[in-house]
Order: sequence, then structure tokens, then C-alpha cells
Amino acid sequence: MTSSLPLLILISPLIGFFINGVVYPLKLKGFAKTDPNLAGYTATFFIFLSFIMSCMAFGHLVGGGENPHVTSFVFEWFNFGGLSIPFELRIDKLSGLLCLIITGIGTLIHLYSTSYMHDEECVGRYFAYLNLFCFNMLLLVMGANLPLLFFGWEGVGLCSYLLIGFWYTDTEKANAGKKAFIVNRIGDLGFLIGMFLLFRELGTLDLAQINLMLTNPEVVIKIMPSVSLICFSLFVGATGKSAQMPLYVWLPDAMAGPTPVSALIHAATMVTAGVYMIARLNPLFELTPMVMSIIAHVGAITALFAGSIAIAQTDIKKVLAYSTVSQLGFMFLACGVGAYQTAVFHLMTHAFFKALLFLGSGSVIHACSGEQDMTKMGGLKKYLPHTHFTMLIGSLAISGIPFFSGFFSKDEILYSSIALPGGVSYLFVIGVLTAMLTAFYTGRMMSLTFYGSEKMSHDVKHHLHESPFLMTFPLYVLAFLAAAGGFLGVPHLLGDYLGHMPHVLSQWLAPVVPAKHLPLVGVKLPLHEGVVMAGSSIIAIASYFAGVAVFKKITFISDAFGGLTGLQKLLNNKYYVDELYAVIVVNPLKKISAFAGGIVDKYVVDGAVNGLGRGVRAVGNSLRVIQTGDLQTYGLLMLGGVLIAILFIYKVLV
Amino acid sequence: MTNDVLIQVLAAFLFTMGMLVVLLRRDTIMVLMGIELLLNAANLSLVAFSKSNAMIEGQLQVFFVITIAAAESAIGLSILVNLYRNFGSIKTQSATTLKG
Amino acid sequence: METSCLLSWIIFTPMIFGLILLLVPTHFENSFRKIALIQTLVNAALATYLYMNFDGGNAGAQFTQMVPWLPDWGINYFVSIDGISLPLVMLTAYVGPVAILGTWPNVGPADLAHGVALKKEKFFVFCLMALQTGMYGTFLATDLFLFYFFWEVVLIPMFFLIGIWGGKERIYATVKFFLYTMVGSLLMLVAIFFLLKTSAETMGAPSADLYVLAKLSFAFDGSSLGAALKSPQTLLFLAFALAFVIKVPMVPFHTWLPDAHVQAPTVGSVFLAAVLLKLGTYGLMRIAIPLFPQAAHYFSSMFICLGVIGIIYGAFCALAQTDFKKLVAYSSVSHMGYIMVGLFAFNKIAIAGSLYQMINHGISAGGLFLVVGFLYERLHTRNLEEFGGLSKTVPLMAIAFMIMTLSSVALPGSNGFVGEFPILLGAFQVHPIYVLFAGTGVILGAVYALKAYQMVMLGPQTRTDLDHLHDLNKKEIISMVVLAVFVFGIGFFPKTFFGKSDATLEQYSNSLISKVSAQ
Amino acid sequence: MNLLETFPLNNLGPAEYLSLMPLFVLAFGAVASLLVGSHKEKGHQYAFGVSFLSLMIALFQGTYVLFAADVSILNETLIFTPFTKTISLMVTLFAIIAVVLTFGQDKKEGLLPEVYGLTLFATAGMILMMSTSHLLFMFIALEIMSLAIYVKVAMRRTSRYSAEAGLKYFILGGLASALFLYGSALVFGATGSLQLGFIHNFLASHPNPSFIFYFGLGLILTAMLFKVGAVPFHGWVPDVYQGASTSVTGFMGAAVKFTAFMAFAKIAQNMVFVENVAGLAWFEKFIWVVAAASMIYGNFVAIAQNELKRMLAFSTIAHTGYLLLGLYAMNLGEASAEAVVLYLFFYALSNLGAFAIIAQFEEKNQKDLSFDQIAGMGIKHPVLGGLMTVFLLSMAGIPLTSGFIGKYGLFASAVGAGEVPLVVIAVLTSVVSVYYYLRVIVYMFMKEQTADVAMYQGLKGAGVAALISAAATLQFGLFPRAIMSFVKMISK
Amino acid sequence: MSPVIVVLAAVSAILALTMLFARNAITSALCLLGVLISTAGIYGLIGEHLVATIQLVVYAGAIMVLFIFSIMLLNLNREETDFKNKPGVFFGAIVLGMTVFGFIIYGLNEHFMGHRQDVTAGQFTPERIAELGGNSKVLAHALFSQYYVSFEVISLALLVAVVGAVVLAKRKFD
Repeated sequence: MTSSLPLLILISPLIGFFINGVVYPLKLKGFAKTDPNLAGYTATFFIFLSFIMSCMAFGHLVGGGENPHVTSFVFEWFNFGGLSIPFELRIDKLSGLLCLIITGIGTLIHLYSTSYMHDEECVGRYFAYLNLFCFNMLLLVMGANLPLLFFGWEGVGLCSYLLIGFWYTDTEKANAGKKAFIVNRIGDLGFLIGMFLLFRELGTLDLAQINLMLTNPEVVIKIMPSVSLICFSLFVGATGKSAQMPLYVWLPDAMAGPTPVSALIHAATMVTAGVYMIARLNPLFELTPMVMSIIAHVGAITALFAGSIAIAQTDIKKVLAYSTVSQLGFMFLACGVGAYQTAVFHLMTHAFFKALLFLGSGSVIHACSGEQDMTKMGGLKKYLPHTHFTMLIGSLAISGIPFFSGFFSKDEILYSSIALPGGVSYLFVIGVLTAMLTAFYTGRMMSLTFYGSEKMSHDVKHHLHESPFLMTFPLYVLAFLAAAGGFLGVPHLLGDYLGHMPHVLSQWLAPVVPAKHLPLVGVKLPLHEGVVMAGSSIIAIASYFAGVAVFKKITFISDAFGGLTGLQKLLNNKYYVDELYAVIVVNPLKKISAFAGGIVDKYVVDGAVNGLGRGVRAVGNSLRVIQTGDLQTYGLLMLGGVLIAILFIYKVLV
Repeated sequence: MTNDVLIQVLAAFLFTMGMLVVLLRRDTIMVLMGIELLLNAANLSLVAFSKSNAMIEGQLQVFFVITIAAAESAIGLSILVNLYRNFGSIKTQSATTLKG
Repeated sequence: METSCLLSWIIFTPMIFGLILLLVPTHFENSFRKIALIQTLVNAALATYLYMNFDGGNAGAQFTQMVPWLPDWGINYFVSIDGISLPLVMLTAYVGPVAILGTWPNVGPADLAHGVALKKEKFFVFCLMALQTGMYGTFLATDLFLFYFFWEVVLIPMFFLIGIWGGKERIYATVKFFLYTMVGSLLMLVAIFFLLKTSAETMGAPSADLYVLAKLSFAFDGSSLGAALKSPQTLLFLAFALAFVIKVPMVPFHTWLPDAHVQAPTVGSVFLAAVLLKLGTYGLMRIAIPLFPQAAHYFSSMFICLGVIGIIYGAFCALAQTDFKKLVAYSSVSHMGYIMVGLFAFNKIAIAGSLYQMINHGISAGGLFLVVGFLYERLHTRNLEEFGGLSKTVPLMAIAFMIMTLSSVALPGSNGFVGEFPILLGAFQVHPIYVLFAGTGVILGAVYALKAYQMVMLGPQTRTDLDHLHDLNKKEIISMVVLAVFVFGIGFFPKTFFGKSDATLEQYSNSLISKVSAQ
Repeated sequence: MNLLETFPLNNLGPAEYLSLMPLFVLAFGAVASLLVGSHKEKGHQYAFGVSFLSLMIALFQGTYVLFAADVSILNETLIFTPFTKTISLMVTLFAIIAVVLTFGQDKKEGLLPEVYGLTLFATAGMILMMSTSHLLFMFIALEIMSLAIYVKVAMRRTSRYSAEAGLKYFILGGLASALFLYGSALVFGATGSLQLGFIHNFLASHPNPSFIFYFGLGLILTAMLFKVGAVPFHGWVPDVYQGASTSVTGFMGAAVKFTAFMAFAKIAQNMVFVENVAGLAWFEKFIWVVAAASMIYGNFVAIAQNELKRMLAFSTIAHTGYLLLGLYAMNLGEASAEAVVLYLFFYALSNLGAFAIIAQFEEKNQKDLSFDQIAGMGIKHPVLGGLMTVFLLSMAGIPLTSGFIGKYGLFASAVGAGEVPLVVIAVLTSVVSVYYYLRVIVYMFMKEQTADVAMYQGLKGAGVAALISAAATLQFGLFPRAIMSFVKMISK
Repeated sequence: MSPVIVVLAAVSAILALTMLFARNAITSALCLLGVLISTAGIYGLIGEHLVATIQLVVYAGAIMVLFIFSIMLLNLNREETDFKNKPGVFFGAIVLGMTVFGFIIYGLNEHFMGHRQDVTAGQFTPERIAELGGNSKVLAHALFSQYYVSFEVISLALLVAVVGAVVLAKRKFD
């Protein structure tokens, strides 16, 4: 059905952006002057508004029959020479779900920010950016065609740039924002190329049409040769946005932004755009097993890689950042093996618990008056009971402790990686390893932060205080979701025991993302689903509590086992990846540009031009000598001319 | 070989000589004389041609040419005097301040 | 063919004002800018009226006016407008007031000390007006000779603008600019002679009317490179193309641009970047390609390759600069590369995209140069390393700068995307590999643009003399707002802005592609 | 049969007198101005007044009889057709401008009142030269013109530059006219006549004339090329332009060049562009080489100059090259004739104007105006600067100015005649020329004034002359249609 | 061909050569005078009496006197040591001149051998002139019947010459 609902959902944060970004400053003659509360509540109101409308849209979808969707056609964006791109928004079951997540979590985080950012200056700017981000993110998920998706895709990139660099006076933070934008751009080029290829093959960029056309065998056969290329380019785009190898480097730096930003953008929503895109185009990706396996491998490796780094970090936000990268790796693993709905499932649960964890860490940092180093915390449990409680739930959820949300989604991924034809056995092993690591570093984080001895300085200790209600309330809401969210996707095995509880999510997504049937025993690895489930949960529990226990006293494993110092160093420096990139990418670029701008352009290209000029002058000067000033020389010249004339005559005649 | 040819050859020779005088002698006055010689050679061949063609046009022109020659030499000599006043010499190579 | 004087009014209004100006005594110095502003506004109004009455459905020439000029040579004063020249005329008309407002001299003692005071104001304003006449004329001329006439006329005021009110190296820069353009255009002149001769031979009477010349066809033999180079069409095409690509400028003929830009006064740079460069691409689109399609098509890959090189090379050069203005200048080189790619892709979408890109680059580059001007007028430096953290002091300027940066990195929703996306999309259908490389420009563009923004606006404040650094004043705000409106307006509603060109573009590219594929 | 039958006395009728009238007017005017010029204090004014008056009369009278029936005097010694009358009028116009230019400069430049009379004599000689079609008569006219010019050049008697220039011009000019004479003698010997028309017919009937004809023709052309100052017969040009007083140079650059080139064209048309005379093919090659050499040499050396008059002198050599290109095209295409006339006319005007400006910036008895002297002059005297810019742009062939139209017509006709390579050379060298013309503008407007050496006392005659030329330059640059169709008509 | 003409031709040729190489200006002037006189003689011998006379009177008489006078006036009759030419220039000039001379000779030869008869002879054969009453009479009539315009115009030239001479050679500059 068509309705203006999607448009309204989209517009309302934009209005908020305008009010915060334009109206207030104009009224008050300046950005710094906006009252923080006013700005915060305005922004929250508008995002909440679109949350309400998303719910209404969602209501339309419920029982809306076979693949229901709400669309609103806004205007012709492009239309020339066969390239027709309407500005059209479509909410189907997948994007509806994501709208809910975005606006819901968005609302919570706005609320949280209102209190968290209260003492900053230019809060108006902050909330304007935040609203703008929501607008772009919604556009990303609601856009009915790839260019619109790309619009949102770039838009969120811009907002993350702006928000990471919110404290722009600090060069570090500004650089982080720049890095994020540029690395994303690299991915975006892939995205663009993918789009161009698609357009060349199919002549359209409308998502629904693409998926529709792919049901037609002739079309499939026609695009078969180039489909791998298309999917690969799109996947490159996804790696950029969703921080996969090798383009993940920007995400950890992105933690330079305010913590709520990290929660919203770099955990819950934006970074999952790649997953969304792949899930959205799953019929296309289905056609190319090769790229699928690439995706799976990249995902798995990223997961393990980032997870291992997370162990050795001391900055609480860095830990969470790397864990985000690793969780995204899980999602890509799921996509890679073909379990799209599982990926979306994990996307959702991850949104819950990772947002929760970030906000919690934000509350911790808030309490420790800006301190982010876990080695200067410890024993905060008694000072921050609410924060501790909620974060505990979050940590349990991410570690995959049974019956918390993370458990269901992660478990499904692990099992799909052996149960589905696309799966690979060793990826399953990597997955399990990562799960173990996840639980371990989460436990470590909790222990370093809340348990163990108090290591903070006195004045910090003096100021310790539980965060105000505005901050704890979102924590509790998210805690609930993180705890219970998993029951939307109960696997059949358990579902049968639990009174035939269905896998709600996969049924819901079915029209958009067809659910794969999981056999009871893995095909790649002869393991019964129950075994996997039990095993993984045991591993999770064990390593979580190991983590908690081990790090009561020490900060690094190497403190316990001296042999591991080297490894520790390696991990602590993130495998020196940034340094590597600096050597193989950044510096060469700098050199090339210096060479091009400094040498080639000045001396070669321009040198040729100026050389020509000088040459002409030189010729002129050398010709001057004929002009001796002696009239008889001129006479001789004349006589020479006469002779030339005669010679011409003679030559012609004889 | 008839008179005509002989005179023509003589004219040509005088012409060449005049040219060489103009080009080689460094005295401006000599140069002027060279020009006179050139004109004379031209007259000679003009007359001879018209004679050999049984015409009178050539002869008539010669009057004019001679007059012109007179006028020219008058101007030339006054320019020469002027030069002598300014440079104190009438060598051609003394008057080479304008060059390049 | 209905006739109207409107176009002539648009062309000559600036000149009329200029002549009136010459009569105003010099001691009214401060009122000259006002006169210039009025003139540009009048032109903008005229252009708007033109736009309103322009029939988007009609692909052919409109508002034609033909006055015999040199009928013996088949040359007439023949102006008309169609969908291709319409946007460019509008651009010129709207950039005019923006440039005047944005560079309004606010002469204070500090400025006087730095010699930015009103210097030979009358002549300055007169040059601006003459420049506009030349630009309008070039865009509206439908007669080849007239086109050439205005094409050269543009040079003279620009020559003075750079040479008299420019920076230290102004003389070198302006002479280079003049000569460089001259080399190309004189060869073009020879080609024009040849065209007239041919038209005289084939049609009995010589004619410089572009629509007539379009009917001519020149021998072209694409069997081998040698044969192609020998065939007359190629020679003519290259003669024209050289003139135009120098103006564009296409690597390796671009070195005049950075010098000219850096030395020119801000308003000069704005006109140069926004409009003058478009003369080149317009010439290619209007004359070189449609008149000699086979040759153009035969050499298209070469030009696309050079365009791509320009994109990447320009980006790298921009990255290397520490002079803000030079950076923007090189970014122009890079962005004009896209237009070259689009024009020579011989693909509907790409061609349309190039036309859009001409306008968009005009807006974004103009805006960026204005920002440079703001900073230079306030801090008297263009060295990026001497800025830093300014956005705390001048938030409005920061916003304006950000908007222009976004437009120049072609962010969706800004006009830049509207230009580059179709170009790349269209060109990709024909030359995927080239576009792959061109695409890297998207990344590099972000790199240097953000670098510039960061070095100026972000980071800690290094300067101590920022106390008298005042934010944008009303005039400057107005100018930037106008530009911003165009940036986002075009970014969101390209149809609204370019819709009237569709018919012409459709017909243009159809005939072009059919001619090429016929060969 | 007696003498009177052999030589019938053919008296002149009214028509003949009318068409000869300008000559009489000029001659008497000259004498009159010489006489009144001897007045002690007001000699200059009187002389100027008289000569200006007589020139004006000549102009109007010439215009009056412009479209009278063609007149041929004494079996085609003098032929007056609309064409010859028009070009005579053009020369008269130059003379008027030159006289106006001289007035007000004369004292500063140390010119005696006789200069006006001599200008009139020279003009008379020019008119004769353009109207005659008889080689010897042409020689006489040439001499009258040249003698007057020699004297004018050498007239700054206290200036050694002037004396030197006079000497060079005189000696080389004498050599040239001697060559001309001997050449015509040889031609006479080979064809039996000195009448150009007769020679034309002779060639048409004898497609294979003897070698001495070609030789004589070569000598005659050499003399003409010397007068128009083409490489390698150009040696005198820069030195004389520099040494002569500026007003004289202006007159020379405009009128003498114009006349000589017209005569050259006439000779070429009658003795060279003859169908089916295979032997004349050499002429094309020769002119090709000379034209190319002139363009290249003139432009390249002009770049290396640092003095204004000298630079213009070299540029005039280059322009001769362009004109030769037109002449070259003449035997291929018809359009070239008009193009050449137009180009010459426009160029002469701009040239006069430029020298008029220079004259006002010059100091007393100065050798030449160096670039440093004009630094910042355009700013100091905007009007003069603007006018100078107009002239320079016109010589550079930039639109808005007549120079562009002229160049366009010339090159277009050449291309029409199929001569592309030479045109390409011309075009490329003219880029070079643009450089040095711009250099003057740069100095005038963009350099800071070094020292106020250039003296300029108000708008004098020179200023008026400059204004006239500038007006013409712009007028013909923007609306050339009228004069073009006029020239087309009269050259039919 | 008459031997006297041959002798005169030889004499004038030799004198011309001497004139070129003589060191003393006076010598050269006298040589030139001799050349002119012998030319006059040649005129006379081929029957052009009037021309011969004018040659003698105007050229030899007036012009040469003028020359010699001014040589004396500027007392240039001192020895001229050498040509002050680089030998290259000197011989170059000589060679150039000789080449030109050679070409003329070639042309004349070709003319008198071949194309002589192309030229239609005029009516003034010696007999005709004699019948009309002699050379001078004929020329005089022709001059004043057909060439009087030229005759008048020449006066301009002379006038210019006079004025010019006066202007340039006037003693003191006012």
C-alpha cells in the first residue's frame, strides 16, 4: 500500500535537524547559546515521533498478507536517458524491523544524550547531527532503490564524520573523523561500481525490481558472467561501512566521538548497513557461491582477529569497539553461509546489547569524570549499582550465556555455519573460538571495571556518582531487550520444548529474506544441533567466568604467563595494522602527491611550457645579430635576396 | 656581336661595379658615386634597348632619370653634410649607433 | 523562426552599464560596486524571465535573433538559446551577483595596509561587466564567427583583472593565461576559415551558422590511425578540440590555471572557475563533437584517458598544495576531468551528466573560491598551515565551507552527486575500466577536500591575531546562502533545475550517437 | 608624314583636369606652406594650416570625383579608376592624420616648418604612384615620394640618430631605386614597352619571354620588397623607424608602406599573375619564402626588443609578411585583393595611432621610448593608455578592433586559396606577436611607475590623431560591413 | 660594330674597375667622370646626340662637379688605407656581384640569341628619324607631346630636392 507514513518517518528527524541546526541558532544568534535541555528534548521528540510512526507502519505490515509493504513516492529524482530514479521510500518487513530498531534505540540514545552531553557546549550542533544521522539511516533502510540507499549510506558516513569530530579542536579526534570518512569512501567506490554493473546488466536500480527480475531464469543466465563481480564490488562497499577486514581500521578510532554516538552509530545502526544491504540483495548474492564464501571467510577472520585484539585493550571503549567489529564479523559469517535471517537476527540482538554496553560504559566514564582507561577503574560495582546491573546483563548477552539474546543469535550462526550448504567446517571452529574470546574479554572488561581492587585516583573517587535517571532509564530498557530479545528467534529444537515457541523472526522476515531450513545434524560437520548449543553455551559460561576471575588481580594475560609478553605486545598494538597501512598506503600516496604536485607539474609540464617561451626569446636574441647597424651589411643582405630570387628563377626555367 | 650586345654587356658590367662600390667602399661619398654609376648603367641599357628596338621611349626616359639623379645627388650630399656635422666623419661604419 | 531581442539584451546589458559607468566621475568610487550589483541583478532578472519563457519541450533554438553582420563572408550576428546553453546562461546570471556580493570590499585601515583598498575601482568594475558580456555572448552565439569573437573578447577583461589586481606573480600568470588561450584559439581560427571555405564550396555561399555547418560532413577514414590523422575531419576536430581543452583545462594543458587562479583577485577567480572554464567544455559540446562526430568518436578513448588522468593527477596535485587557492584550482582540474569523461563517453546519461556537472562545478568551485577570498581578506594569507581551528571563531564561514566541500566531494543530496553520478554511470556502460580509475577520484577528492577543511577549520587554533577575525557579514551570508540553496536544490531536485534541457539533450545525444554508430 | 602627325598633341579635357586636381592642389599647397612656413614666429602654425587645408581640399575633391568615369591620360601613363582614386584618398587620409600628429610635436621633435610641405610632396608622389601604370613614371613618383621622406627622416638635424637614419634610408633607397630602374630597363628590352598593360598583353601573347625579363622583374620586385620592408630587404626598417622623429615614422609606417604595397600589387598583377606563363612559377615560391621569413624574423626579433619604436618596426616587418601572404593568395583567389587593401588600411590606421601615442610620451630629441619609460603610464594617463591598448590589440588581431577583421579576411582568403601551411605559420607567429604587444600593455598598466620620464603636455595634435585612428579602428572592428562592401565594389 | 665603341667600352670598364679599387676619393670621382664621358661618347656614336649632350652637361658637368666640390669641402681627399672589410665580406660581395653579372650575361645572350624577335620593333628606324628631321627634333616633339605630364612632374622632384638640400644643409639651427 502507498501512504505518506514512510515520508513522515523520514522527515521528522530532518525537521528536528533544522530546528536544532538552523532555527535556534538564528533565533539566539549563535550555536553555543542553545539551552542543552531544549535542544535535547526537541531532538528526542522528533525521533520519538518517527518511532511512533514506525510502529504504525509496522502495524500495517503485521498480517498485511504476502510480502506486505508501505511505500510512498516522493518525487522524480533523476530521470534522463533511461536512467530513472524516483525518490521512493518502501517499508517492507525487513526495513520495518530496522526502522523500529533505529528509531527505538535512537530515541533511547537521544534521551541518554540529553543528560550525558548536558555540560558540553554546542549541544545544539550535537543533536542536529544526531537527528541528521537518523534521517540518513532511515533513508538507507527505506530507500526503494540503490541510489537512495547510497544516499543514506553516504549520509550516515558524513554524520559519523561530523560526530566523531564533534570535539574538533582536538586534532586526534578530527583525524579520526577524517579517517572514517575516507576509509568509507574506499568502500563506497566499490558500492558505486557494483551499482554501475547492476545497471548495465539489468537496466534498473530499483531493489524490488532487481529481486523480482532475479526470479526470472533468463535474466539470471544473462547476468551470470558478471554477477560475481557485482556482488564482490557491493561486498567491498559493505566491508567499508561495516568495518570488515581490511577496512575495519576506522571503527576503533571512531570511538573518539561522544559515547552515545558510538552506541548509536558505531554499534547499533550504521555499521550494520552492510549486513542490511547484503540481506536486502540476498537473491543476487545467492547466485554466486564464490563471493559468498569470500564473505563468510572475511567475516570469520575479522571476528577472530578483532576479538583477539579486544583482549588486550585497556580503553573500555576500544574493547567494545573491537568486540563490535568481531560481532559484525559474525553477522557476515552468517550472510556468507547463507543464513541471512540469522544475520539480521544477530544484527538486532547485537544492536540491543552493544548499545547497552556502550551506554553503560558511557555512564561509567561519566561517573569517572571522563576516564576511559579500565586500569584506572575497578570495584565500581558498589558505586554504580544500576549501571553494573544493566551492563552485567549486557555482558551476559554478548557472551552468549544461555537464554540471553546473544545466545540465540550467535548459536544460530554457529550452527548454520555447519548446517547450511554454504557452510565450512573450519569457519565453525573459528566461530567457536571467537565466541570463547568474546565471553573472555567481556568478562575481563566487567572484572576490570566493576570488580577487583579500586585503582582510580582520589578526586575521581571523590566525584563518583551513579548516573541520573535519564541515563539509567535507557539502560534498563535496553537491558530488558538484551535479556529477552532472543526469544524472538528460538530455534526449533528449543522451541519444541518450550511449548512450540516458533522462530518468530524468521517467519516475519520470510517474504524478504527466505529462511533456510536447518537440518538437525550439521552437513559439513556431523554435529547435532543440541550438541553445538550445549557445547557453545558451556564454553561461553566457562570463558566468561574465567575472564572475570582471572582479571580480578591482573590487567593482562601476560602478567600471569610471562611467556606471552610478545603476543600481548602484538595484540596491544592491534597487530600493527595501522602502522602497516601507513607504510603501504598512506606514505606512498603522500609521496606520489608530493612528486606530482611538486616535481612533475612544476618542472615537467609547466617546464615544457616555459621552456618553449624561453626558446622563442633565445631565437629572437640570436637573430638580432643580423641587425649590425652597418648599412652595407643591409645592402649585402639585399643583394643576397636578389640572388635568391634569381636562383629561384633559374631553377624554374632551367 | 653587335653594338647592342656590347653596350648591354658594358651596362651590366657598370651595374655590377656600381653595386660593388655601394657595398664595399666605406666612404659615404663613394657610395653615392656608386649609385650614380648604377643609374648611368641603367640609362645606358635603356637607351641601347630602345635604340635596338627602333624606339625613342628609352631615350626620353633617360632625360627624367638624369634629372632624378641630379636631385638625388643633391639630397644625398646634403644628408652627407648633415652626417658629417653630427659624426665628424662620413665613414659608413661610423654611423652604426642604431642596431640590434 | 520567431525572433526576439531578449538575448541581445542579456548580452549587452553589462556593456551598456559599463559604458554608463565610464561616464561617472571617479570620485564616486564607492558607488561603482553598487552599480555592478544592480547590473548583475538586472541580468539575473532577465535570465529568470528567459528561463520562465523557455519552452522545455522544444529541442531546437529559441529566442533566435539574426542581424546581418558580414554577409559577404556568410557571417551574421546570430544568437539563440537551447537546452544546452540555457543552464550555462543561468549559471552566469546567478554567479554574477553572488560574486559581486561575496567579494564586496569592506575597506578598513587594516585592508588598506594590505593594499586591498579600492584600486582603480572604475576600471575594475568595467572589466567585470565586459567579462560578462563576453561570457553571455559566447554561450548564446549561434554563429561560429560570433562565437569566436566573444570567445576572444572574454580574454581581454580577464587579462586586466588578473594583471592589475592580481597577486605578486600576476603578470606572469596573466600573460601565460592569455598566450595559452591564444595558441589554441588561433588554430581554431584557421579551422573556422576552412569550415567557411567548405561551406562556400558545398552550399555555394559561405556560412558560419552552426546549424548550417552541422549539415556539412567531412571525409573521415577510421581504418587506421595514420589514415584517421590524415583525414580532414580529424585535423579540424583537433584544431577545435585543442582550443577548447586548453580552456577546460585538460591535462597536460592545465598549468595556466593554478597560476591564473592563485594570482587573480577573488571575484576574478570566481568567474574564472565558475564560468570561464565552462566555455571550453561548452565549446566541445556545442561545436567540436557534433560537427566532427566520427573523429571525436575515434579519438574519444584518448580524451577519456586524458580526462581520467586529469582527475587523478589533479587530485594528487591538489593534495600536495599548501596554498589554499592552488588546492582549489587543482581540484577544478580534477573535476573538469569528469566532464571530459562524460562528454566523450558518447552515452546519453553521461552527456547529460556532463552538462549538469558544468553547472555544479561552477557553483561549488565558485563557492570555494569565495571562501578562500573571505579568509584572505581577513587574514591576508592563503597558506593552509597558517589557519587552524577557525570554526570556533567563524562558525558561519565553517558551515558555508562545509557545504561547498560536500558539494565538491559529490555527496549525495548535494549538486556534485547529481553531476558525477550520471557521468560515471553512463561512462561505465562504455568504458568500465576508465571509470574504475576515474572512481578513485571520488576517494582522492574526499582526501584533499577534507584535508583542506581540517587544516582551516578544525584542530587547535594556532593564530593569535584572531581577535579582529569577524564572521561573515550580511552580504557574504546572502551570497553563500544563494549558493547553498543551489547546492541542495539541485542535489534534491535536479529535474526542477535541468528539466528544460532534457528535450535538447535527448535530441543532441540521439543525433550524435546515430551519427557515430552509422560510421 | 611629319612630326605633328607622328606626335599628335592630345590636350587634357575637363575630366582629366578634375582627376588630376588633387595633385595640383597638393603641389600648390606644398609650395604655399613652404612659403608661409618661413614666417619667423608662427611659421609652424601657418604651414600646418595651409597644408591641412590643402589636404582637406584634396580629400573632398577626390571624393567628389570618386565615381566619375575612368580617365586615362597620355596613352595610359596615368589611369584614374575608382580603385586608384580610393587608395589615393586613403593615403590622403593618412597624410591628414600624420599632419595633425606632427602639429604640436614638431617643435619638440625639432622639425622645421618645411616638414608639412614635404609631407604634401610625398603625398602627391604617392598618389601619382598609385595612379600610374607606367614603369618609368612609377619610378619618378617613387623618387618624389622617397626624396621627400629622406629629407623628413634626416630633418632632426641636431640628432645624430636622425642623421644616421637618413643616411641609411637614403643610400639603401637609392640602391633600391637603381635596381628598379635597371630592372625596368631589362623588362623594356625584353618586352619593348614600359606600360604595364602592354607588358601584360605581351606576356599573354608570348608565354615564354626571355630570361632578362624575369631578371628585370626580379630586380623590380626586389625594389618593391625593399620599400615594403620584407626580409631580407628589411635592414633599414628598424634603424630608420627608430632614428626618424616619431611623427615622421608614423607617416612612413602608414602611407609609404601602403603606397609601396599597392604599387607592388599592381606590378604583380600585371607582370606576374599572367595565365599560361609557366616561367612565373618561381614568383610563388620566392614570395612564399620571403613571407615566411618576414613573419618569423619580424616577430621573433620583436620579442627581443626593449624599445617601443624599434619593436613596432620589427612588428611591421612581420605584418609585411602577412600582407605578402595575401599577395601570394592573390593569384589563386580573387578575394585576396580586397582583403589586402582592407588589412593595409586598418593596419596603417592602428600604426599611425600607436605612433601618435608614442610621440606624446617621448622626450625632446629622444632616440626611442624604452619600456621602462612607459611603466605605469596607462594608469597615469588612462585615456592614452586605453587608446594605445586599442591600437596594440588591433595590431595583434584581437576582436573588437579592425585588426581582427583585417587579419580574418586576409587569412580566410589565403585558406580559401588553399594555402594552409603558410597560414598556420602566420597564425603561430602571430601568437608570438601577441606576446610582445601584450608586453607593452603589461608595462603600461601592470608595472609600477619607475620614474616620470615620459613628458606629456595635455591633448595635442597627436592626441587628436590618436583619437581619430582609435575611433576608426573600433568602428571598422565592430561594423566593418560598409567599408568591406565598398572595397569589394571598387575593386571590381 | 665600330671599333671606337669597343675602345670606349673598354675604357669605361677599366675606369669603373679603377673607381672601385682606387684608394683616393678624388681618383674615384675622376674615374666616374671618365666613365660618364665615355658613356656620353657611346651615346653619340649610336646616334643619340641629344642624350649624349645632356649626359655631358648634366651628369659630367653638374653632378660630378657637385661631388668633387663636396669632396673638397669635407676635405676627404686623404688616402683611404683599405676597405675596412672583413676579407670574407669583401670576397663574398665580389662573388655575389660576379654571379649577378654572370646571370645577366646569360640572360642577354639568351635574349639576343632567341627572344630578340619577340619584341616588335618600333617605327623609329634611323631612316625614319632622319626623314623626320633628326634625333633631337623627334625627341623634343615626343617629349612635349606625349610626356609633358612626366616633364611637369619632374619639377616636383627638383623642388623637393631644392627644399631638402636647403633644409638639411642650412648652417645654423633655429
